[in-house]
Amino acid sequence: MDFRLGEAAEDVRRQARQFLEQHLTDEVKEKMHTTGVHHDWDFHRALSERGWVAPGWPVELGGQGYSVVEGLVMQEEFHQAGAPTYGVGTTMIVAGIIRRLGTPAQKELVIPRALRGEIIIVLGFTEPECGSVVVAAQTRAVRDGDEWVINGSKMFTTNAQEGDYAFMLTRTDPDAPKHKGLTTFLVPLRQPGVEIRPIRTLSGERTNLTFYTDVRVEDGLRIGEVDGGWDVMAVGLSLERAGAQGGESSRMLAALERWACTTPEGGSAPPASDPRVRARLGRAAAENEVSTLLARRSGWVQDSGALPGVEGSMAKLFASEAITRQSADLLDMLGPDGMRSEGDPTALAGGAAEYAYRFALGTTTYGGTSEVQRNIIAQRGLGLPRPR
Amino acid sequence: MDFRLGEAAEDVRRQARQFLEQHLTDEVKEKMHTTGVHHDWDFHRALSERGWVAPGWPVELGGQGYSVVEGLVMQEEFHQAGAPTYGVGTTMIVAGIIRRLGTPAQKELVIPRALRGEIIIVLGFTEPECGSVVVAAQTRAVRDGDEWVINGSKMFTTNAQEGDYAFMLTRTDPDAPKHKGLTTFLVPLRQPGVEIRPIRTLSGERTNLTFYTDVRVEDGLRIGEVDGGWDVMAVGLSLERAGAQGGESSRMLAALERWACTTPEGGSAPPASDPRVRARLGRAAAENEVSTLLARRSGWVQDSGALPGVEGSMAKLFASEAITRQSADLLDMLGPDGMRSEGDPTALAGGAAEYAYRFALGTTTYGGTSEVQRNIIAQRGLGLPRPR
Amino acid sequence: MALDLSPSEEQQQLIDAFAALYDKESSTERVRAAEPLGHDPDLWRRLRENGAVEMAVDEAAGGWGATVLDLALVAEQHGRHLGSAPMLEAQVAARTLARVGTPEATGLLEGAMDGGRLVTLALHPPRAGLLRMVPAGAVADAILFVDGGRLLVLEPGLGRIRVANLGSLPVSDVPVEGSRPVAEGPVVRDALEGALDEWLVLMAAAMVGPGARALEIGVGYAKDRHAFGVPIGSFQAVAHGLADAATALDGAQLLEREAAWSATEEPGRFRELAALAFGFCTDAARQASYRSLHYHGGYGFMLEHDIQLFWRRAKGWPAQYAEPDVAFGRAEACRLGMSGEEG
Amino acid sequence: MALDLSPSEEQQQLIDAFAALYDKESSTERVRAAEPLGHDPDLWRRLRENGAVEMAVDEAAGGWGATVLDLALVAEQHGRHLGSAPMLEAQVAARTLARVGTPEATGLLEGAMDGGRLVTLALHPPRAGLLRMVPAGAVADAILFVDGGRLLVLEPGLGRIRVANLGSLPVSDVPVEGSRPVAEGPVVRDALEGALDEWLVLMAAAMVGPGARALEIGVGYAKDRHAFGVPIGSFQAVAHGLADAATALDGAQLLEREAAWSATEEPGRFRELAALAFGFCTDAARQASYRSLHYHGGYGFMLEHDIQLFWRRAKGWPAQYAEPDVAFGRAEACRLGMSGEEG
Repeated sequence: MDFRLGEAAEDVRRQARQFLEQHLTDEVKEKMHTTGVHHDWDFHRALSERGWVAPGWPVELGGQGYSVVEGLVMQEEFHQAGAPTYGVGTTMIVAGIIRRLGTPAQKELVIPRALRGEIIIVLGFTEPECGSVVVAAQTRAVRDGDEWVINGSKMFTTNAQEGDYAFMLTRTDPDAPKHKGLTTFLVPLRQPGVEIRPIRTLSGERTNLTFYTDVRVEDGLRIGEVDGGWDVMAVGLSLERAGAQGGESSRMLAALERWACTTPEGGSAPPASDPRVRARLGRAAAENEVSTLLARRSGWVQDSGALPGVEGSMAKLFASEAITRQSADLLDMLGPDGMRSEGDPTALAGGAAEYAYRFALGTTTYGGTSEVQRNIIAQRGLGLPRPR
Repeated sequence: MDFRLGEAAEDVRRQARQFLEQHLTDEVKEKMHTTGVHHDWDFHRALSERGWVAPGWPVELGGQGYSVVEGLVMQEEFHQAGAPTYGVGTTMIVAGIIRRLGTPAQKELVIPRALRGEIIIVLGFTEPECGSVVVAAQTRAVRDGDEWVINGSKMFTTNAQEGDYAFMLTRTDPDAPKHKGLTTFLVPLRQPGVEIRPIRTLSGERTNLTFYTDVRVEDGLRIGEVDGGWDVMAVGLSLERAGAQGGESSRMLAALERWACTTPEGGSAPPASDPRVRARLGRAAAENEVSTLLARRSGWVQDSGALPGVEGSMAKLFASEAITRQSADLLDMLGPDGMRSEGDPTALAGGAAEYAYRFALGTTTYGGTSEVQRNIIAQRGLGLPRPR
Repeated sequence: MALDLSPSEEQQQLIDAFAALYDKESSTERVRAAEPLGHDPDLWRRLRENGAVEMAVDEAAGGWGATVLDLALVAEQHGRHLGSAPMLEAQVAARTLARVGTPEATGLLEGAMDGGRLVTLALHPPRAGLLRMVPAGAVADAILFVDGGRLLVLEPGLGRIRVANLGSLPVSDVPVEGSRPVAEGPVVRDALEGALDEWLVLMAAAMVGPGARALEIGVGYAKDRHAFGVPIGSFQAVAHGLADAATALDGAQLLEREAAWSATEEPGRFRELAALAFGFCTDAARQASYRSLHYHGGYGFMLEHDIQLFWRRAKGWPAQYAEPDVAFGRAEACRLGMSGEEG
Repeated sequence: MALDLSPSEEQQQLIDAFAALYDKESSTERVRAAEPLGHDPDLWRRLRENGAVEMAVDEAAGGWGATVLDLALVAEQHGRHLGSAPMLEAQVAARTLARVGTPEATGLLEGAMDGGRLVTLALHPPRAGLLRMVPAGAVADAILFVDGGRLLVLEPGLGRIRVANLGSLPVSDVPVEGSRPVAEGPVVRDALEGALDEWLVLMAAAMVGPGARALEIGVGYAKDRHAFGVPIGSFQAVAHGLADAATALDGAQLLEREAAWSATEEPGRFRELAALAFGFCTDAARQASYRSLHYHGGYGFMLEHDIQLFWRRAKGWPAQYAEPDVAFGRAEACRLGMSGEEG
């Protein structure tokens, strides 16, 4: 048993820190904060130049051949620093699918440009009426010669305003059983009929509701078989790698630990002299350590070639419930002062807890709600019958 | 709006306290504690002499004509004092059903003796294989002339060892849909074929598993119609009145408040000088006040003639989850010393928290699990669709 | 006199009157329009016209002599509609001035009742010359506060610093320079503690509002929204969470009403019950609004959905005093007969 | 050297060897038979024969030099089988004696290793002349404790008072009369803190055992038991509670193993991680055993069902030190570079 990540991974960590110091400028952070957009073209291109758009891909395909754990360490650093990686993340999920399932022409079209940091692909699974049950997608694609005509809408298409393509799940056979009549397309976003409505979230991030009216996509941009979209989704899921967890929690804890060690103006002792403060921070520290360990286990299982089980679900569930609990608790700990908004010049600890309290709400929903994760863990992990 | 219980109810409270001072002797409490039996014949007969076996019944039927709230106040005092009332409770539930549905002969047989405190009737609904889903009862009753022959087993037949009759739900038509083939009987317990196996619980209380082998009951002791047992059960449920909640929580809190005000040997200040101690006790105090209020609301709704809704479920759910939470928390607060068992001469605060921690486990199960109460509240209270 | 948990006819009229006022003057559109400051001058004017301040003051002091229970019933409506107006603080400040009764206090009270001046009060003493997070401090004409055993008043001028905050409240930090004394002696401590008791119970009542309304929104969504072909409210993971929230909120309302009732009817328990109610109602409102928001999935996370308005205020409004545990400690100190060192 | 979360071959052999021993010598029947004292002399003899004490001591001091991680893997098995034997305390006491190294300590260590004497240690200093709730105090031949900066030893005679307790542990209150010094000076504080770190991490590991086994029992019951015609594990109210417990327990095991590993591999983090692990694993074991017990309905409440054995020990064993918050505070003091005043 060895909890060290190893020299190679620690080397990645050092390089990531150097990279972030250079490229994650105050300007980039400020822009993210004011626009709510978790994508930055300059940062994105710098990533590409460094060869870090697809760190886990083989070297011969333009990646770095990193192990899952090495990729995770990179993510840990990027998340901890709050770097804008959402756009590159969705792009490379889709590039990964095309790498497996795409036609030569599709690979040619997408992969080099993705690796060069020139394009952004966004995800178009969720719809206003179906939420996280993406199999219920209603957006229609109807064949018209060599083209398909798309009508419908997609929810939470984050970065659509920056995006070149949406990787979209559409219904091509409304009469087939739900998961049988779906087809996936790479839909060019910069065309008439695409309408992007910005949506602001509680954490200040921007996402979108996107509408598609007689939008056209050539058949050459269909990924997988007609009515075979569900199989494509399955491949996408199997490519899911370990995701770093708890970056926001760690940032909050670090900020509050600095606060705890500082005697306030007009006070006689730092907050850390109160055992209640220490206990509450310590509980958060325990949860954050567990979040990190669960995510690393997920990466290690994949690197060791074992069939991944529910490790990813556990890591995601735990980390998101932990930040929800601890941000509420630590915000309370700050008393009235805790309510000062992140961004207000008077905010305590940079408003870290106030921001985390809002941010946390998204984590238990996006990427599969906590309820969905618990269902997965109960069924696949514990072997319980399908919940009802 | 008036939160006073009123003179009549306060008078009942005074009388109840006087009664308890006289009849709930240390001897009675000691016997309850060593035997785990929450029934005491002397106490029971004293109750009967006082006319308090059925305080809510009309005076002409042998009761006191108390309102539901007055009866609740009596219960509050009895629970708070830890008086043995479980046996009289089950007896009078059944006597109440017989008062509504019994034949003249059944009334003659049961009611005067019940009011005189001469008999105990226990409940025989639950079975080893069906838990709280009593509609799944498998115990068979087969007609044999003027008699029925009963075979099966019943779980948690508390006080069976003291009991004269079990009010039993049996299956008389195994081919009918589940709730259609049930019949209820008043089964004499002092006869061959009845086997009583004592069961000890975590809180030290004794209950029983009872087995019935070719046990005979005359048709005259059948309550309600043949195959009409489910209707009898429904009447039983409709008779349910408000139940006092939180007696054990109040006793625990009172004990811990005494502890908090006492400087320990070798210590320099009482525990209450620690704000953490005050906050934890205060939270328990809030929960206990809410438990009391929810129970009183349930009584008030019934007294005011309104159709009772989910008030009883809410009162029961809240109080049992509250004692579960708070006993765990307050036991922790006591540190290592908290683990000393109730009954050990060195126990802190009389071992109140240690006992409550074990006792609490039963409260979230008996009389309908917390999950069942939540289902009821969600459906009947909030109008949500039947949970699945 | 016996247990009666229904509002009396007069109480019901009071509830209905203010419910109608808020329905008209505090729609969620209006609440949004008043953000981020959290003060809606038109709503405040209408509340004043309806006697929101006068009603709170004893008849002997020139007011209408409403009971604390009356005020709590109005506060429930205030919270239910997320009223963007410093009503609770103005009421408690006016009552405090009436109780103190010095010439300075009487003058301030007159200004508050007849002069239309907004007088608020700080819930915490100044630290390093600064009153922090003063409720209504960003819009008040005068702030009452206690320092070194004296009750002082301050007319916050240009020096006040508005603080953007989670609950969209018009709070601010205010330097204490230029304050003048209103009263001193033992009356000050009693007045301050009494004011805090009243603020706590009114805030408790106000919290039942967003809790109950968030629950209604959540229940409605759980009935309408389908997943896997059934309403999401048919999943126990959703139904049970809502059932727990409903139970806690019913208990919360009983507790704050009992506490408010006790102010006049069982004053020996008022301090304890007010603090217990504050802690319990705050927790209940937070739980209900969180669950309702979460069950909305991604929609709950959108600013344009109303549920977040309730969720933010359930956290932010009561936090002007402190977290629930502090109130529970205050109540327990009462129960144990300790002086309110935690207040 | 890189991340590897599987036990090595040697570690697996160690686990298997002790698992086999406990399977044979610590069935739930044996655990029940050892109640209420909670000491099974035959199990303890077998553990000693297998080197449970010697393995814990450095080779330099005559032991076998197992790492803390080795001991934690054994402790997991100990907890899983609810071992009625004071192994953790005996191991930590022996290691402490080896670390102190005074002639008195060496003598005591020899007795512990070769003489078969049971040496335990108190986790808290005496108060009013009494050591309270001493782990293994009811069966120990000698008790180490610290008072006024000195490490002392006590041979508890007839004066010790056995304390019946929730966790069925052989604890007792012991008057300190007749104690004699073992060491003094700075080494004592270091030794005590180091001993506490080790006890905390071994108890953390031991807690994963009853947690995991309670979960297995609960999952098994949820699959077998039917209500309304379906297994109760198909209700989200049950399935989700078990899923949360499983997640917390997986995290708990990773954390205690990391903490134990760090004792030798990253000693700068050992104190922090040991205390974090103690707090987290305690919570996880309590949650898992409570839920499993509750989902058993009335059966879980019966003494004859095994689940209560796990539930009681998850509360009672770690409580010999303190509740989780105290350990979290200890860890945070380390993180902030404060001296361990909370220890």
